[in-house]
Amino acid sequence: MRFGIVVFPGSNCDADCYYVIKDVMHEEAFYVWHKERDLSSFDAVILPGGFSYGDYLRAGAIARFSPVMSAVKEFADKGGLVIGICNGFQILLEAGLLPGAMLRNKSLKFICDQVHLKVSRTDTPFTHLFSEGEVIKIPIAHGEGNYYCDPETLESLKSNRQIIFTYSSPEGLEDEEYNPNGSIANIAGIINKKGNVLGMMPHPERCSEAVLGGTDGFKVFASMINWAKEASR
Amino acid sequence: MKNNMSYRDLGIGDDEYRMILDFMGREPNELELGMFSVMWSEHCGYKNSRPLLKLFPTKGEHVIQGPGENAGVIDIGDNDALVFKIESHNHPSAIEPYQGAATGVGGIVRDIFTMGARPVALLNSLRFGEPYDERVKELLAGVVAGIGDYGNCLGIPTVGGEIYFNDCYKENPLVNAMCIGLVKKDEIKRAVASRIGSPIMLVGAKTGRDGIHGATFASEELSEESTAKRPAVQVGDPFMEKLLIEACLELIKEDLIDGMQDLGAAGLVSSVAETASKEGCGVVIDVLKVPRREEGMTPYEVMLSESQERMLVIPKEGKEKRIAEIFDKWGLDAVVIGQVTDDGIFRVFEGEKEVAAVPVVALTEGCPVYVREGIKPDYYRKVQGLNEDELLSVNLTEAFKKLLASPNIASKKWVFSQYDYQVMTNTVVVPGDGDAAVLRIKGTKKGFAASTDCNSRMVYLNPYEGGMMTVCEAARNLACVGAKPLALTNCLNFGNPEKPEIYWQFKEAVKGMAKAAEFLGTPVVSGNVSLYNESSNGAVYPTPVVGMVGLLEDIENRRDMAFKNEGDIICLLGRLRRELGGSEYLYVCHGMESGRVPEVDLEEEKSLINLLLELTSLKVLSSCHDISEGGLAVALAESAIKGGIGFSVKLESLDAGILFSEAPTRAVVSLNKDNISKLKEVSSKWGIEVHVLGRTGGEEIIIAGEENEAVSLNLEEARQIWGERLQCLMK
Amino acid sequence: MYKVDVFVVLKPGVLDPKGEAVKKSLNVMGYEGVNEVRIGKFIEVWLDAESREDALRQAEKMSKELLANPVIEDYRVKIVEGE
Amino acid sequence: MYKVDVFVVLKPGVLDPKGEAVKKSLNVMGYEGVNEVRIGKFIEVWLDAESREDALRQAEKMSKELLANPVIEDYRVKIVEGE
Ligand SMILES: Nc1ncnc2c1ncn2[C@@H]1O[C@H](COP(=O)(O)OP(=O)(O)O)[C@@H](O)[C@H]1O
Ligand SMILES: [Mg+2]
Repeated sequence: MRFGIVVFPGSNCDADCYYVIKDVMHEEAFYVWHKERDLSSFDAVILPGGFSYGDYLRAGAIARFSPVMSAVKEFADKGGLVIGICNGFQILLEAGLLPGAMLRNKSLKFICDQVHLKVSRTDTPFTHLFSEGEVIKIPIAHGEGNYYCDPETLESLKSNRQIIFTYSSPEGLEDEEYNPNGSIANIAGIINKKGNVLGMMPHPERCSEAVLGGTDGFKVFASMINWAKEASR
Repeated sequence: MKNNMSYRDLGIGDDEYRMILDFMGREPNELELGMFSVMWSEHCGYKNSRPLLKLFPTKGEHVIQGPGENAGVIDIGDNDALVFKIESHNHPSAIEPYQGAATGVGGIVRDIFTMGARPVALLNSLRFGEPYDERVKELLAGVVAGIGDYGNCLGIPTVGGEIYFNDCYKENPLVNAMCIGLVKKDEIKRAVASRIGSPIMLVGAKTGRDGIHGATFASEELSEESTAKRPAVQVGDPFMEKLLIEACLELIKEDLIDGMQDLGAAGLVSSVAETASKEGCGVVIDVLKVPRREEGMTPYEVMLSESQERMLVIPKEGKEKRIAEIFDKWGLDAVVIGQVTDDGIFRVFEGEKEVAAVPVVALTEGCPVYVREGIKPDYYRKVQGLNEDELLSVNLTEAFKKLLASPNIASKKWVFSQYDYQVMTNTVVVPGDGDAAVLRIKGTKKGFAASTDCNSRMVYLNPYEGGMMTVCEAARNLACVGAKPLALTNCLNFGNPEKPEIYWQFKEAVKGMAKAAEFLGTPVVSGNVSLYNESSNGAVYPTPVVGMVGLLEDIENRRDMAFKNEGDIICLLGRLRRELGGSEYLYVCHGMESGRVPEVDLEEEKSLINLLLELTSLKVLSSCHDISEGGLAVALAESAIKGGIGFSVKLESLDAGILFSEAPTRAVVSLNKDNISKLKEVSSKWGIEVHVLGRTGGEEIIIAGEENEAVSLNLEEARQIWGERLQCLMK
Repeated sequence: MYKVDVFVVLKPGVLDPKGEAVKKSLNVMGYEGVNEVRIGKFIEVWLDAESREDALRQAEKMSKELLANPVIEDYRVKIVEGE
Repeated sequence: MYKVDVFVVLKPGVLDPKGEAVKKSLNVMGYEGVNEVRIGKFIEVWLDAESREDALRQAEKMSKELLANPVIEDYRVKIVEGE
């Protein structure tokens, strides 16, 4: 399976994603410079974490004007799999591929830590190897991960089952106490209506190998690969 | 005469001015004088410290590059090398904590990729006043956010460091940043080997009036006067730095350049002089070619500006075009600002007009060196006189709780959770989990570990012993996580060396460090000196921070400090010691910072390290944690809290000394009972005592004596006291 | 050349944790009368344009496209001539 | 209750990386006439005060003490009554 990993000036998890796809998942990985306009040769596209354009002004605000973003839209419209991780999620929001916006963390501080997530849907290309309601442990590292949307949008996210990951206790309790950044409804990751574009703040690429202290992230990539293989069969 | 007035304002002494006249053969103009003033400042010229730095051992089987370059380099096998250095940004951080600390990180990162290495880890070493004062908290919050934001944006994990609080740092905090880079041995860039006629390119940020005379400023005591003449504060642009890293590393991969030089203190003057001095060349620069951010800048301002995120690049013959393409790809402007010449003169032009001409050697090697006399300070004798037997007795459980709550001991999670310590997916022992950070090296079985250390109270009480202790602690920390200590970098933070008492501290500490580094086989490969750390309250404690780097042949053998299993045996490796001199206990429970510093036995330290390394390959230990601040009791508690497992141990007697002594060369380990005979066997081979103390398990922390007395505390309560203290203070 | 000031503020109803924190600090510092603080951006743009109207039109457009995020922010544009 | 607007801007000569990045991006987006962008803060403060003068005096003081960082920033205070 061919993964395109978009590199914006200031991306800094591009190499981590590349490593996971190539050396951990043993699939094909390619860097895609942000000036590219064609993504048609890929089966999936990753918008990696980092600080595109320094996250100056607002996280993801400037990156969304990169030429590659029209290609990402087109790719997504045709049903291609797109995953935005951390800064990638922020870019997807700014670009309007996913609804809502990111505010500064409620603590006003950058947070690097391990959190627990509840996987609330397992019929998506990104989560179908998880079990329903499974709680996973995963690292976060962000300063602007406080997800916000207006009440109507939240309603529609809920009714369309677009909320995929929520911050929770190790037992799966979605309580404010386990919300690291103030996100509305403990939202950590959402999907588009069509189900092929996922944005998530936590970093699955940082917990895909035992040596890093956890492997729950592995299943996100494995789900994508598995789904694509099924689809092409 | 005009110059006569100004040279003193620039910090140049009368004798120094006479030397300048000799070099020049005439009166220097203002720009020339400015060039001397920054190059001959302590910060650039090391005029008070050079003779002492010569005491350091700098060679060893792993050393590829010792001091004298932008950073040191060590060989870790398989064509891999580690590049590292530590640097201070104390004075800028005192003025503007966020930007001061951020630009400190920016500066040390440039020193690393200038050598051709990819920066892969950041550490730091911080000192503040006690965090009960609003201004101190502001400084602390600003510095931590500045370090975090800058490193996070670059995508370089900040994996370790240390932070201490003592009121001697209240007005003059210390902010030292360390960076480690990874490079293929055959891609290391050394001295800028300049070809005559080679163009000199400047790339990165535009030049503004920031930080003019920063180097001179860093070489003076902080006073109201110095605050008034402080330079425009430099603002960091981590995004620009990230682009520079990627672009410069691409130049190296394609082998397009002879060399690179970062612009740091003293800006263009220093980096251009360094570029030329390596080969005895000269250089011409046209200030009009330097892209500027502000209008009406004079040659003086352009040459001395300390605007951040700039690099000089010396292209290989005929590669200019390709270099320009790569910079263009990254959205960076690179311009040719001058050329290497053969006359040994540093010439500055403003268009057609020559505005300065100074012999390069005068600026570099010409810098005067001062060998000063030290005097043993009065306090030294006084503090040795403490009689520990005369201390009022305290409730040991209460003392234990107080220690866990001391900001110097309590968890530093409030700090490191603001640092992205996992980006690059190499960090396998994360901050707080082990005595040192451990990172894997992808594509190999290997890993490296790093730690920064300095117990400045000990150094204050006895600079020589304290200096040795600092090096030993760093080495021991590495051995605790399973890494073989290889080499060190250091940042010597002291007061005004012109004061004989300070010079004595400086000299004694360096001697102690040199002795230990030599003995342990961990040479000094790089470093930095920060003097004049004084305020109206006097000098800071002598704080010679050591950053040490070690190697793990097999990353699977790494260890952390957390107890792993219920029912493991807990042992002390090393002697049961009772000396309380310089301990946090004396400070927290008796308000004293005094006493005789516990002696370091270098032979024993080396044996302990070797023992820990042998135990690593034998995989007999479940956890390992060295004894430092807070002594045995705190070491045990930390392992328990980290592992979420209580313990019960029994000591031959229960007293403050045995619980809280910070005597070095000791570690607390836990292991399966089946491994105990192996442990004893190997320990006896290395001549290190093993004391079986008790077992892990349960929800309580229990330290019992022979009689019925015991120190006991619920594990969850201990976790709360220790874990939440700093967070509460910083709310 | 024209100078345009762009004010970007959080929409009413969008929580402003930074403003909230500043308010609390001010209260603690003795400014007890402070009831609310909201923190937005003040963006100064210097641009060449054909006319005052053109400058304003451009500023409006760039605010909508880039300077403000319509999901969370409102903006206001004000021309400051003669700079 | 009074409303005071506080404008906090970087001192002239102090680097503004954010403004610089926004400027470049605007140029690339087609706003070629944009010569410079500087990004500051726009802080709205609602406070009870005895009088207009008192409100202004308080706002000045809190700007100096907290809202602006005097080492790198300048500020300006403007009262907006009747809110
Ligand atoms: N305390 C020290 N121990 C060892 N080497 C040192 C020490 N202080 C400075 N050096 C070395 O002196 C040289 C000059 O240092 P510095 O001026 O800080 O370099 P740069 O200009 O690259 O930042 C470097 O090679 C540095 O490693
Ligand atoms: Mg350098």
